[in-house]
Amino acid sequence: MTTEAADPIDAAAIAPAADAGFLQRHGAEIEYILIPGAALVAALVLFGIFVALFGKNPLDLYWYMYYGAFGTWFSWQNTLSRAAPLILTALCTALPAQLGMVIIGGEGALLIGALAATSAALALQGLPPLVVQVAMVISGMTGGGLWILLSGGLRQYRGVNETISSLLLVYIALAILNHLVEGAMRDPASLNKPSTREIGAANMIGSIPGTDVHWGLVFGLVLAIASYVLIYHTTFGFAARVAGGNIRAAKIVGLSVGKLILTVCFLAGACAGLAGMVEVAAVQGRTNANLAVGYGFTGILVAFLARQNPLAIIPVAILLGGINASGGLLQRRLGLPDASVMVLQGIIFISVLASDALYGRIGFLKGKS
Amino acid sequence: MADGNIGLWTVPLAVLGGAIRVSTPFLFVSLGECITERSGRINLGLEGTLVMGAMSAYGISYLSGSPWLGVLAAGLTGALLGALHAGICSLPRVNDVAVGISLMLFGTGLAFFLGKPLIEPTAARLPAIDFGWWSDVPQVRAALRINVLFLLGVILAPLLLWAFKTTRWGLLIRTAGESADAARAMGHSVLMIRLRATMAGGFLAGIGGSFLSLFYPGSWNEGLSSGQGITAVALVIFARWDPMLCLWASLAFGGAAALGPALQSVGVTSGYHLFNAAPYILTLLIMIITCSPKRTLSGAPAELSITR
Amino acid sequence: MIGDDPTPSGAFGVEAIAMTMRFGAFTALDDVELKVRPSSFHALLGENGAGKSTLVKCIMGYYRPTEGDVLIAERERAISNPRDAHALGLGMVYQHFTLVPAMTVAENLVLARDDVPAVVNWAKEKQELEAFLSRMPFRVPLNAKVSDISAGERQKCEILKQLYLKRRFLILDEPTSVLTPGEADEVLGMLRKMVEAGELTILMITHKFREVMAFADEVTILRRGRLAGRGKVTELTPDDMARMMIGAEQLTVQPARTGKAGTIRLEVEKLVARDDAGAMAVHDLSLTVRAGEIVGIAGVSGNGQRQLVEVLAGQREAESGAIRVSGAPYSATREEMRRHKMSLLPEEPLKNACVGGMSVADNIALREFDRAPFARGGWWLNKAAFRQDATTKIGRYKIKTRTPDTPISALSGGNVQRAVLARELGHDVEVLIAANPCFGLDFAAVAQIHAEIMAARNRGAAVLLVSEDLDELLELSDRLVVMFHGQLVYETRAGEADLTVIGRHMAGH
Amino acid sequence: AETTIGFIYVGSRDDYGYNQAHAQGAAALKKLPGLKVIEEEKVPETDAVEKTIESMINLDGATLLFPTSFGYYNPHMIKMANKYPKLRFEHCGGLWSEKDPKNAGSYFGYIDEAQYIAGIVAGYTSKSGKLGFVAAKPIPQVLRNINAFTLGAQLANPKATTQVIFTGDWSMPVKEAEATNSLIDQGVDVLTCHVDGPKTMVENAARRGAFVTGYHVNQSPLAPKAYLTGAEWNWEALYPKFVKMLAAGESIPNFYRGGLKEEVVKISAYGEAVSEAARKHADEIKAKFLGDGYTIFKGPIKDNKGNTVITAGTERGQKDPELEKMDYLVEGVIGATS
Ligand SMILES: Nc1ncnc2c1ncn2[C@@H]1O[C@H](COP(=O)(O)OP(=O)(O)OP(=O)(O)O)[C@@H](O)[C@H]1O
Ligand SMILES: Nc1ncnc2c1ncn2[C@@H]1O[C@H](COP(=O)(O)OP(=O)(O)OP(=O)(O)O)[C@@H](O)[C@H]1O
Ligand SMILES: [Mg+2]
Ligand SMILES: [Mg+2]
Repeated sequence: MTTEAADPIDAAAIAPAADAGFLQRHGAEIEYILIPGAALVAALVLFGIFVALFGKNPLDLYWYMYYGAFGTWFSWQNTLSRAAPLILTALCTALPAQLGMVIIGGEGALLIGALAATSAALALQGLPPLVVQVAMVISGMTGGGLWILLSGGLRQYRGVNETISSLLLVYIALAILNHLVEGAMRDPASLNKPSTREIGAANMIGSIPGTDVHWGLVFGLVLAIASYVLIYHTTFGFAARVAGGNIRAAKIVGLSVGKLILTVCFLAGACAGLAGMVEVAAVQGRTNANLAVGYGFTGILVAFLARQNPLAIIPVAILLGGINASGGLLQRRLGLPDASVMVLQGIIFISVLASDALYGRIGFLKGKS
Repeated sequence: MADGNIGLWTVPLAVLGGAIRVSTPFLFVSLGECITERSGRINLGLEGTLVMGAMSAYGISYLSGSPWLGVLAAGLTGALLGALHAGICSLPRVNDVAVGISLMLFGTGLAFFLGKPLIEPTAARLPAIDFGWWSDVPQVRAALRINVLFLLGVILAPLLLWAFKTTRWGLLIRTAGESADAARAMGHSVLMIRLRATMAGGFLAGIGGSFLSLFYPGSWNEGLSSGQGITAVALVIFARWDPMLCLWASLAFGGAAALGPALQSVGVTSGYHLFNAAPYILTLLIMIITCSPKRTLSGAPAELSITR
Repeated sequence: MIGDDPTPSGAFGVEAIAMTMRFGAFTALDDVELKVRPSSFHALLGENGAGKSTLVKCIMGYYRPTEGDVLIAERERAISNPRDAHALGLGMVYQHFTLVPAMTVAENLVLARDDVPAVVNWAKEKQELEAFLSRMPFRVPLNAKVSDISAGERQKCEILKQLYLKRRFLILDEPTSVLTPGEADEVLGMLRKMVEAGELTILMITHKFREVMAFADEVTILRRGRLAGRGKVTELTPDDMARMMIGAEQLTVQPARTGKAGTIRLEVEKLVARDDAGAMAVHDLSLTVRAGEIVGIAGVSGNGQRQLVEVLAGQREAESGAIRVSGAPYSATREEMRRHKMSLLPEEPLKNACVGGMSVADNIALREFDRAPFARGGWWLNKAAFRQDATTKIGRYKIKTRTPDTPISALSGGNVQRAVLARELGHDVEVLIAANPCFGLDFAAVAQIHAEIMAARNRGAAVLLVSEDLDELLELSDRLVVMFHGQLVYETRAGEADLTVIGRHMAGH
Repeated sequence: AETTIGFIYVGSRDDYGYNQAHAQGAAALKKLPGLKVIEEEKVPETDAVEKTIESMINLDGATLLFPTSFGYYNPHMIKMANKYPKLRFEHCGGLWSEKDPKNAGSYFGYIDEAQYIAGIVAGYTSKSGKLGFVAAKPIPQVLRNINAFTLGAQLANPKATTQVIFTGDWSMPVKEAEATNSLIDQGVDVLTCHVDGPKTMVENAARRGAFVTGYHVNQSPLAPKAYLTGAEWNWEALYPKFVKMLAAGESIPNFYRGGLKEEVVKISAYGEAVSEAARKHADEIKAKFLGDGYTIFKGPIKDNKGNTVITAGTERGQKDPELEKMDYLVEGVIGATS
């Protein structure tokens, strides 16, 4: 393995090896770092072999990947910008997963959230920016929340499988967005890119001071941590996990499964809706078809890789952001096609998922009981 | 009529033609997924398999000049991806939905990567059988130029239904999907059954892909599948894991997909985005009407993670 | 060669030598020896979690033992999966059903064969099955889906399946727990005859001494994964066996019935409920239970008892009718359950009342987690309180678990039951609804649960006890009703109950 | 030192269409000495393009950038041009105006000229007088092509009509194929398109015996018999021109447009099915474009709802900003803009 591409996490995990007692006491925690780290390294080796088959030098590859994703301050910002929307859309899958629901429609909630946020901003033109921005957050989250609530409600009241309904609703949301953007909501001045009117420069939320990374990252971090606390430290989260683990058990202790489903779906959609709001208020300044670039779909992958754990979503999203950020450099320097990033992501995910089998099986981390 | 002007009749005819033309990939993918899911595993990666099948079919057809060799190659590629899925899922604690999503990415990426040089060349296409010889309306004849793969798919659906009921192979797949414990107690290896079922599913999905690139729309490019694979997977749940319902659902979906362009061609233009979303709206409506909150999804294999 | 016959035909013996089985760090079997002689009826006894199922699963090749060998007809055999065992003539009825619920009985029977043809000729197979069934003392509906038949029928179907497969060594893991005593006698009697005829050897796991005394020749007793004793049934008394099973442990003593029935606590009026398939399961049923009274519901399984309990437990929506608790309308919300101090002991607790993936401590806290001390301010979880409460209850209810943080699905059935008992009865109870609470439990656990139920009654709880075990009903109930086809068809005071009359009503005559 | 030039494509650069045309232009630059060309494909029209631009600047030292997709312009490229005032940004298709940064520019080609000529050829070739147009979205650039194509066809056959079907997005092969079939079912016998990759339309139309005219790049190898002609970009000619202007110290006009005459667009060679009369008429008009000029949108022009959109006597020359806002379909087009 090359040294430059080795991830720092891995090294940290191996460092305290001198103290055997420590290793065993913290076996479980160490596994959570060591195993995905090793899987990542394995995936990089596989991908190195893959590109070598096409005549590229794997060492160059590793260097560019590191350089493009984390090598400079600029690269870091690039990575974090790309990670920001993914944290929010991943929550849209991870939250319902606590209830045992597989929601794959975050993309739809993002689009509806963006539309709602834009509508709010357009309706409130002229009010102080802070008011407009708060209104955008509220309506974006409500819009997205209601959209996934639709899936939850269909499941609760009609027994419709939420996985299919949320997927179908993505296509429907996209059609609605296009329909409005090319029709009723179109800004006549938006010529070759049908769009709504702009929300106005004053209402844009801008970047985190001192960086080029927009506020979506902060929103994502806050919501991910809040979700974690909600799920693992509050009675609501406990009830959700009970219902997710066994609906019959939840009912026999009188938990209102229906309300849990509806609430969690709303919260999940609200996260994706907020991602849509951020895309409008920090990036595009309006709504148009550019919003449908698949953040919602990538979020599903992030959520599953993070095993639906809201905290783990953060590093996974950053990893993905890093791969995407370095993908450009691979194209430019190595002449690899864009698709190589997809191949790499595929290999990494497969490898990380396969490594799930290793938990609890690493000899030197096991205590003797 | 002599000049071939059939006016508003275009719409039903286009829907019929669309049902035949557009439905085949849905049909193959959903039948394949039906086999896989009946064995208790869900493979969301068939979108990637479909694209990979389309690319490899086109490539092999181009290189060898034989489209049928392309179809075979697509099937084998699909089976290989299926084996990969099953192999990883047979490790303990690995989530099949997540592996599927990764494979969707991997398959699509690999197809794009390897398929770059195949965008410009023209490969030999699959032949069509002319079932419209009896008509002298060119539109009817065009609608009834039917590909062999479609016919194979139509035959495959009842065949699968029969196989699930009366063959050892089918009964074993169902056992693995309904109760892994029971299958194990009978001494069967659930992992092996699922491996074979996933490979079979991948094989069919690959063939579905070959239809896209070798018949309709009939060439290789990166936008070829706009989510047909993942939609077809959803259709299986919609069709309650019944191969015959998969057939009807695929036909309905194909027909609905032709509705938008056909309506525009006769002058119904407003809201074309909404018409284009017709298949999805239709599916959702049917589900809302046919599902019941009191019952769990009937027909769902008990071992399936996604409907448990 | 695996496939060759140990003996040309007829029964044969099986021995397990120095069996050790570890699940991770846990040793479920420790150097156990078992010897089943040919043409004998052998019983395997032990507390819940003693390792009985594990031992027989090792013999069948379902598990691969960590150490140890299996001798079939005195020859050492490598059995690496159940197919190998089947080829040798061994068959097993598992503790948890292994029929495929979504398939028909006929499909299940045929599929179990090792020589299923590539294409099944159903007409011919069904004919052969009919012919086979006609030789058996009891019948099962061939074309019904397994999910639609009653638990008793399923159990019979499992046993018939093994006979249909012409097994010559049959392992039965608690085969009678869902059968009525009459049915049990019928089934075991038939098997006993086959043993005596030299066609079959039987190894049966059971918790019922009555059956051991009536049908078995020899017993082997396990205790905490070790061999605790063995011998001829004729030379042992139930007390001897019990002592070997539980060692020096004391049985819980059931308190005497004290006090009189008070005011009406639970009132069910004209209740109608449907089953999953939409068929009528509970039909215009009315019922009252008073404080300090145990009302037992008898009936053959599948007559709507499950749906009735599910409605009371909030797991099923009633179609019409009313339920009142202490006079107030009841719709199974958490608030109502709490206000009326409701407790529920459903059957199959792992499926009905526990979250398998969550820890024992979490499961014990399911009823109280949103109140102090488990939740601060009603919403912030206090994990320390969970653990502390669980530790207390684990000790009090003798739950065998490695730690409070162990996932509850890793516990043996009896211990899951105890954990639910701890949760449901660990505090004041005004209304208790129990359904087959002792299903599959060892006598120590049964004694404990019966004692708890009686104690709750004596403290003034209204108890509704649904059970398929008539002995249990007669022992505990004050009043007994019989449920048939979703309706109550007979009522009697338990003291005056006549078994034949009850049996007649259970059968719908 | 070498000048580094960055090209950014919204799709795959070998799509046999829009992006490939630009990639061919970039390839022409690679042949010139002293230039380093870097390319990135499939960059979505979000802040990803900002990051790509910055990455090209910061990590590769690019000084001239070509973000080639329409959606890159506002706000993304404008933002970057403001942030990096010393570098030069050239955008394809945007509408540069005075309030935009001076180091940014937009260029585009009057490809409607080529479509007009293709329309003439189509009008001569069609027997039914029904032409078909598979379009992505009803936006000015597309409408202008549809209208020019139709007006060209009406030169050849005053009764010619163009039926248009919008697929809703730039790359939807199945929809494009369905649209093609629907059009042919309606009796259309010559088709063209405005989507990112015309391959699907060309092949499917040819299979059903219809004629086609191409778009973006030359697709005649796909259907040599059915291919009449096509409207192509000529970025291979334009990009080296830009680079030479910069090298000579001149500045590229911020708003740069050109047609056949300026070699920004071109016409594919005529196919064998094109009649002598058609060639003659088309060449005649082409000569006018190349010579003193020719106006396509010359009043009176009515839209297909009967409103007069260009009054008699008004000539809207190619540079007329009104044309960039086109929101109507001319008489003879069957279809609606919404
Ligand atoms: N046996 C079951 N298996 C799987 N899903 C089930 C089952 N029973 C119910 N569900 C699903 O669980 C969800 C909750 O059901 P239900 O409406 O009965 O809950 P509830 O607790 O009564 O809710 P509320 O009283 O708040 O409306 C529904 O989506 C329903 O489809
Ligand atoms: N797959 C497994 N993984 C971990 N532990 C197991 C597993 N199966 C059984 N055990 C443990 O082994 C012990 C013996 O279990 P076993 O099922 O053999 O008990 P049993 O004697 O059959 O009890 P019962 O009477 O309740 O059926 C129990 O403590 C159980 O928790
Ligand atoms: Mg309810
Ligand atoms: Mg047991």
